[in-house]
Amino acid sequence: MKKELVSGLPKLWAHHPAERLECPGCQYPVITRIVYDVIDELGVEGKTILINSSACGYGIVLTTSMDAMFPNHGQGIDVATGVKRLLPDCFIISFGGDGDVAAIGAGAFVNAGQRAEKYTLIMVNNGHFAMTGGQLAPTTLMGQVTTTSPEGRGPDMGYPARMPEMIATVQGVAYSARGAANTPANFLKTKKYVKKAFQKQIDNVGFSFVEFLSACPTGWHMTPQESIKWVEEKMIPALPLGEFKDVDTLD
Amino acid sequence: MKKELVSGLPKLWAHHPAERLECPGCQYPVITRIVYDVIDELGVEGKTILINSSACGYGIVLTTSMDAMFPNHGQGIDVATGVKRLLPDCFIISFGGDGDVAAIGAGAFVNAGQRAEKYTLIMVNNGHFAMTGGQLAPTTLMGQVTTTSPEGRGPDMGYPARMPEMIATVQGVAYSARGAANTPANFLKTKKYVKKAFQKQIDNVGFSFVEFLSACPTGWHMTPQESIKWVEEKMIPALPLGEFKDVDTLD
Amino acid sequence: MAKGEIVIDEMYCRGCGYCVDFCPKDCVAIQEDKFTPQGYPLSSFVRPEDCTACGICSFMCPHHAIEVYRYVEE
Amino acid sequence: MAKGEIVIDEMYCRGCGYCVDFCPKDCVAIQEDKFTPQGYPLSSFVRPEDCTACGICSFMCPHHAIEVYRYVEE
Amino acid sequence: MGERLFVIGNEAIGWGALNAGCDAYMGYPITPQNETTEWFAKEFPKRGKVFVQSQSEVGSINIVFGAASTGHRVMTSTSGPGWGLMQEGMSHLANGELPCVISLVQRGGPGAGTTRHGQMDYLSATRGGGQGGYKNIVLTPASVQETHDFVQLAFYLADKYLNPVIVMTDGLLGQMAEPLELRNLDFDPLPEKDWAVRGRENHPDGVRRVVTAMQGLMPTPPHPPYTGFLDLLKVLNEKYETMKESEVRYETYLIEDADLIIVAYGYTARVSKESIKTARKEGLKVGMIRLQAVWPFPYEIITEMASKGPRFLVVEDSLGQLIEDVRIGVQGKTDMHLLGALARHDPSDGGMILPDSVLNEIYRLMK
Amino acid sequence: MGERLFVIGNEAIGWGALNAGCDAYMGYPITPQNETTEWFAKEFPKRGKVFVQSQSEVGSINIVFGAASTGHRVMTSTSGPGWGLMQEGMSHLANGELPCVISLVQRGGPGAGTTRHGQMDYLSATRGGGQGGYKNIVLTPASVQETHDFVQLAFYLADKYLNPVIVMTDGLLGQMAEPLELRNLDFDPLPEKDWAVRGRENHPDGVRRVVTAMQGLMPTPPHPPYTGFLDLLKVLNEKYETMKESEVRYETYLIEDADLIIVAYGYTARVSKESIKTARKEGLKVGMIRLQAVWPFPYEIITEMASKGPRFLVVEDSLGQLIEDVRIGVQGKTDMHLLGALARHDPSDGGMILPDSVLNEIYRLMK
Amino acid sequence: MDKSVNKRADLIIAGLGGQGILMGGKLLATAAMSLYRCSLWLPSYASRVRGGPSECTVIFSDDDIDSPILSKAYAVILVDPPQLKLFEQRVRPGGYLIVESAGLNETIERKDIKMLSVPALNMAIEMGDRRASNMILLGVYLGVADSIPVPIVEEELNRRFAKKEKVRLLNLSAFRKGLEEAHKLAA
Amino acid sequence: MDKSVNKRADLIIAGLGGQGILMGGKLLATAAMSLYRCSLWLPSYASRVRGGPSECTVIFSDDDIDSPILSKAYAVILVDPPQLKLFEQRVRPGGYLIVESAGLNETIERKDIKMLSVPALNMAIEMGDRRASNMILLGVYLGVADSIPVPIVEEELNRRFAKKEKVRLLNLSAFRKGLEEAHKLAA
Ligand SMILES: Cc1ncc(C[n+]2csc(CCOP(=O)(O)OP(=O)(O)O)c2C)c(N)n1
Ligand SMILES: Cc1ncc(C[n+]2csc(CCOP(=O)(O)OP(=O)(O)O)c2C)c(N)n1
Ligand code: SF4
Ligand code: SF4
Ligand code: SF4
Ligand code: SF4
Ligand code: SF4
Ligand code: SF4
Ligand SMILES: [Mg+2]
Ligand SMILES: [Mg+2]
Repeated sequence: MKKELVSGLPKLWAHHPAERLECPGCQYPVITRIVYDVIDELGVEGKTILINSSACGYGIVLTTSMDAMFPNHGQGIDVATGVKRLLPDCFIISFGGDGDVAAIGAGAFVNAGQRAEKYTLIMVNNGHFAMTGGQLAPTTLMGQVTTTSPEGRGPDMGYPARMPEMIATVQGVAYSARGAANTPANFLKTKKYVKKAFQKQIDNVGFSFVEFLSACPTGWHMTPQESIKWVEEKMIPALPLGEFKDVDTLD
Repeated sequence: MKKELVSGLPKLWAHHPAERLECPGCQYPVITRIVYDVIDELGVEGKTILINSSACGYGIVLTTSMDAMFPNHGQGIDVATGVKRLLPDCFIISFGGDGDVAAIGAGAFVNAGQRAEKYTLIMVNNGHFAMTGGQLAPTTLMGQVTTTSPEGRGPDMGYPARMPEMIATVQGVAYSARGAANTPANFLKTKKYVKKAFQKQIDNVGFSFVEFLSACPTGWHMTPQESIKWVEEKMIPALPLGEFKDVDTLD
Repeated sequence: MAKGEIVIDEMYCRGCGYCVDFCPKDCVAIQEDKFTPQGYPLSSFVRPEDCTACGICSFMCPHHAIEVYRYVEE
Repeated sequence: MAKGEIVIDEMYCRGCGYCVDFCPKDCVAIQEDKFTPQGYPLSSFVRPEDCTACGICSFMCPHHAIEVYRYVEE
Repeated sequence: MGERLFVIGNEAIGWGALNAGCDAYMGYPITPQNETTEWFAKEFPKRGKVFVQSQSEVGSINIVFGAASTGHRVMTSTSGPGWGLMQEGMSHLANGELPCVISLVQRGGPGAGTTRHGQMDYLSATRGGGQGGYKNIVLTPASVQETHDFVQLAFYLADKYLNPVIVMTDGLLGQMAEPLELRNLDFDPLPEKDWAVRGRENHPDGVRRVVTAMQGLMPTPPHPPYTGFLDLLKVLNEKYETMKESEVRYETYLIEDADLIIVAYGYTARVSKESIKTARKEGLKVGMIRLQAVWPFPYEIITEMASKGPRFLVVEDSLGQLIEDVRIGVQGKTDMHLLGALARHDPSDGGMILPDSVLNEIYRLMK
Repeated sequence: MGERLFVIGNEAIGWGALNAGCDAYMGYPITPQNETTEWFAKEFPKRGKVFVQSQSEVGSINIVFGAASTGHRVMTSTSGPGWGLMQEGMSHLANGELPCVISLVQRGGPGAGTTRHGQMDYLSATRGGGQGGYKNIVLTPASVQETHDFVQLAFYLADKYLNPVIVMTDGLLGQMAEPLELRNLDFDPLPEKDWAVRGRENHPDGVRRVVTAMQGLMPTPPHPPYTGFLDLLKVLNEKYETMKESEVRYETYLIEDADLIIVAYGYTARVSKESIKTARKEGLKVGMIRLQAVWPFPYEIITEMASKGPRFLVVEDSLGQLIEDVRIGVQGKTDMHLLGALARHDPSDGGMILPDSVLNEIYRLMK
Repeated sequence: MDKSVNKRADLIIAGLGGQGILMGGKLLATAAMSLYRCSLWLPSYASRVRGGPSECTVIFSDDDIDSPILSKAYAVILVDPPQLKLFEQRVRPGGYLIVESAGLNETIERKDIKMLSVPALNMAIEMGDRRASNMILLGVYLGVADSIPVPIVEEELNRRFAKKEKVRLLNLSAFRKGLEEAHKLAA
Repeated sequence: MDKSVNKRADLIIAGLGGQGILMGGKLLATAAMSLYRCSLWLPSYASRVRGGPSECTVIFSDDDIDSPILSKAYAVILVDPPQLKLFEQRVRPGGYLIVESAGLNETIERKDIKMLSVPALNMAIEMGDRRASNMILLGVYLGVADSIPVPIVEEELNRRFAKKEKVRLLNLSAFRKGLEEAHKLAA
């Protein structure tokens, strides 16, 4: 009997096992897989530039064989603007953490949307600042304990940011969605979102944005199983999955 | 016959004619009148601190007899957060220009909303950066000529920012509206919006926000009459007046 | 009959003409030959008889140059 | 009957157990006594007979440790 | 004697602030100072004090601007890139003459550099990294206790001069634990903060207060009613000159008979001291000037010692920043040498300047 | 001879950039440099070049980071508070070794200060105002023509050293009009920008490129495959040392026989020259070292002249910044004096250092 | 100030924002470009006050122009008479202070300079547009200073207003009125 | 290293992140506070690598502690044997290198230091929790160095784990096992 490969290492993944640093059960590499696979399916690998300013996502820079950039925290959005404006024929994906996009990068985020910048931003939402030790992020859920909300997030610290809903109100935005990979079905749906977002860039419509709810077992002090459950039972109810904007023209 | 004063100089206005610098027909002092009158009606003058980081609105600092601050462009939102957090019993109004709030201050704006900061922000939208000579702002209308969009704003420069609509999606926001004073009726409606916004602060509900469409004859190179017409015929259709959020509790 | 009257402060008026535009009774006008000390055209209360003391000219005046008084029976 | 098979790379596996959780056919398990060279628990393909080669274990694996092969008639 | 704790430097910042009567902290996480932010998040709310996690360091410093305007004692802390982002706001604080404390836990740079220690923000901190030529006192503790004490001193100096004060440590001092005696230091009494905004009804004189980031619009004491920009410059200049005269802080160690004087601050000063002790045992006459404040800088003692002949060795974990000030002091009167970051013992960002390296440099120069 | 225009300094920046083959400008309005931003908005799009009005100066500098990474020639411009906001990004550009040009039109500070001229960003620009101790060349033209020419030079030097280069003028030079001859300057050939990101299919070797703000992850020429942070420091240090040796730029004027040497740059150098001419007519031996670059700084000529005995007078429109460098050069060998911002002729922000003031100071020192 | 003798001319135009001061100066400086090796125009205005004090400096010279700022100039055109005392001090001995006469109710004390009081505003209003008064004053200046040949200034004036024929004609005749006025005053 | 003689003790604990290295060192340093005038704990870990090299320095002394960094220490506890060669260099003459034996397949070359190879991992697994191995090694160190009286360390250990009784008991007995082991090795 012949064997045919159904799924394995993403094609665009460069082998650096020594440098694959994500914690066991971390879903960062899951969204990376989705992105790499869609890039592959769209055949744009050769003209892709990946930009990552999400902290725990720096593995992306290490594991891709595509052109890549690793600017500082909070700068991946503006940096992507600079790259895309100079290389309009290139395919630009910028990864940000939730702290990255919803906190320090929020001004860049809103204005990239307002200027209708023609690239795709992926926000990996693990509900806190993982890299720096698990502090509150704007996305942190009510009641969630972090190192800067030791008693849990209360209303005095505000409410969880809903970035796709917010940016969907901005005219320059062509696509906005929230996905997760808590189930295989949601994995596949998220992949569809990512593909649509990329297509908006290829069609030069406007800014495209996908938020990804990402389990962070280490930062949450949970087993991987508990972390997936948390995504399902806590995050998704507060931050519902789905598409919030999908237009083919901005006028 | 006795005479009774119906309307005149706003009560809280300090007399500094030499320093009243707004151009003839500028509507900055109109929103100031509204704010001063509402503060007066609410009887909170003595505990009010006015913060102004809108450029052409620095007159506010000069003409008020209340405590006041004039931080740099883009900082009136964060500065208001600092003041209100330390003086929760004071009544804090922060004025920003459209450049101020929608461009440089957009990150502060979104995050003040996300943190449900308990003060009121008034954005004076004159459609461009008036003080620095009339450059494009995120709010500039399509086709509008500014010194940095000499051929008129085209889609390559994005689309007009709709701040009240956007911030209304943020959970920490209690109130969001857009007013104008192109007619006496709209003047009165805007005053109602401002009063509601202030009430949210007094009731400690959450962040409150009012955008004011403000004629800028000088910056627009128009007569005052033409500028009011522009507000009516160009701005309001693109940036409709009304309330976008009004809640009494954030949960 | 006039229900009230207005007083225009020539120190403040900057001649924008909003009072003229918005007075529902056409009581105010800019007169070509009147100027404020600062050289701006000065608006004038030209048809006092129709004034309803509605206050519009005052609150629409950006430069706070108008006081509106209502006549009240004693 | 098995429609395919999977290969777990012990260099990559970090023992998170997602493959176990998500395999619809319960073909994968973490065996208490097996460890990767880096000391993580290692998952194993324990019930090959039911594998449908659906690929789920592979794409849900964060560490890209699983290759899924489908048998094709020659 | 106060309570004795065993805490890391980043936590000592918090304890120092608490003992200084600090009312509010606003900050944004960044390694290697996260324990400071976390300390305040844990300890301040439960004491009814204000903790705000800002959305960025631009946010932090502007929220500090607002908070300091109310006359309360407020502080923030940061490192590397966050420090870079605060530069505009630092200048506004100086313009508005607003007292506040910034703790700067240095890491390696430039750019995002490393999340570990470094002494690479010296020039930025002492030269007014932001626009427009302001000045701020920069205190440089070298132990956990001194960190705690200097934070208290910083609050006092900030209020005294109506100026931001920086407490500058580094990732190593921040992560290091030592015993800490909680104690309240005594300082001279300070005047009322009559200039602060509080709402007009809260001012005894019923006159409004105004705070700006532009120039002296503040007709309230102690701010003079400036008639123009030049007045502001004069006031600031005078203040800066007073600070230069009054706030020089350093410690000398065996410099009287020294043939070689080391100049250092923070962790490298401690490392150097150990090497000096070893060298002294071998009869090598080495001494040290340890800087407890790097602005204002003790040019005088440097010049005085330099004219007596001993050579100078600057030990700092950078490519050469402090050495610029030493150069100004030395005035070409004697030899000057740098043992800098290139002398780190390890190519990774864990590399440090070790006592052995300093000792070898002493040997090289003296034997 | 190229076309001759009568333009202001802020426009000359644009013309210089155009003649340097600049591909993109990104910036945010701020007085007194708005004409630069507006020039690019008007002239670049119609030539198919990129103009982006950013949302803030943090935005500008990060968009520059992205744009520069593609190997194109890019620039931004700013003043005062905007410069403060760019400090973090400046450091990242230095870390990533990304060539670009920043035009800094100085205004009065600190804080928002004034929207008029000033020379108050000297230390911030020359000392790496942001985090982590980077260096950048700072060119200081003194005329409209020189502004145009130095912008071209700046692009060349940026590409040569893979480093940001600052062209620093001030509100006065920026607003002033003079004839400008549009000309293309000749520079040595530069290597291909093989390190730039362009998409892998666009690299002849088929190998990816990586640009970071953290440290040398870039295994692409000319970036060495750093094995650790120390390697990055070594590479940067070597580059900075090369710049220090090779890029010193100044002009001397009648210093050979001088009893008093003025040191100045930009507008105050021009003012001083006029005073020197007047003084010379009266037989007073005054000369000048006019700085065309303030980093690297020509310490050597200062030291050399100082040892010959003439006194030094620094004329700068600040509270004393350039004087720090002169002090390093002078090494206490001779007298040094400052004619600074406090000597402005007018208390408003329109105050300037006038030729008469310089002349009077010359008299005071020499008569 | 004849070019062939001095090779340098300088003047200050001062008044309030909106009085056409900056434009007038720039016109002269641009015209001077074809004649002098160097030419310089430096505006200065109070940034935070609309309609506040505004001035510009114009220098043309065959030698290098060093200081872009003048402590004193050969000629000062003052469009805002209340500032008379201030600008009296800014004229070099032997030079001219050309003042708008409308609103002028003082006179100068210095004997070493000449003051020319010009009813430019009235003349302009007579010509139909008060905004032309700056051109009249410019004409007066050129009439007495002779620093640039009239045709060259007129050429620049025509160039600058090439697209606005009415404005061009107005300004041209205002400028010529100023020249005439200068000759009257000089006489 | 008897306190009464030297008045100073120092050690380095080295291994990989997650091996309890930092905690072990901090426990000792805290315990030392009541006995020595000065006590210092300095962690060091590769920030960008989870589970990467990690070490901490512990110093206690009645004199001032100057350098917080040690080029060499009296004792090194090495939990990660592959780093043996590196840490062989970090022991001062006459000092101890205490190494985990599981995975150790080299030996040291220096004659002037003593290497103690301890099967701490195996011992800990036998005790029911591999995570206790660091306490065993700590016990070995104290057994040979005698820098802090055992009761003081145990008191601190009890204090630290006061809220987790099971962990406390585990660590306490591991620590005692280490002490025993030290005496065996010393014998
Ligand atoms: C200007 C600046 N501020 C702070 C930091 C420190 N920092 C690095 S990553 C990070 C937050 C990371 O959170 P997030 O973006 O959610 O990414 P995650 O680590 O959760 O993937 C912070 C605050 C920095 N590098 N630069
Ligand atoms: C950091 C910084 N960048 C830029 C400026 C310059 N600046 C002052 S006001 C302003 C824009 C004003 O626009 P807006 O906020 O719309 O207020 P308006 O003048 O229209 O009332 C700008 C860009 C500044 N002061 N600080
Ligand atoms: S800390 Fe969380 S987000 Fe970061 S690598 Fe570990 S699991 Fe992933
Ligand atoms: S420029 Fe516009 S906004 Fe500014 S004062 Fe004048 S009219 Fe008002
Ligand atoms: S609205 Fe006011 S300023 Fe305008 S013309 Fe009437 S009175 Fe004068
Ligand atoms: S009060 Fe009303 S009616 Fe009277 S003048 Fe004013 S607008 Fe007209
Ligand atoms: S999902 Fe991957 S890493 Fe996790 S246990 Fe299975 S094979 Fe191992
Ligand atoms: S391919 Fe599908 S059935 Fe086979 S092991 Fe993987 S998840 Fe189970
Ligand atoms: Mg996160
Ligand atoms: Mg505006």
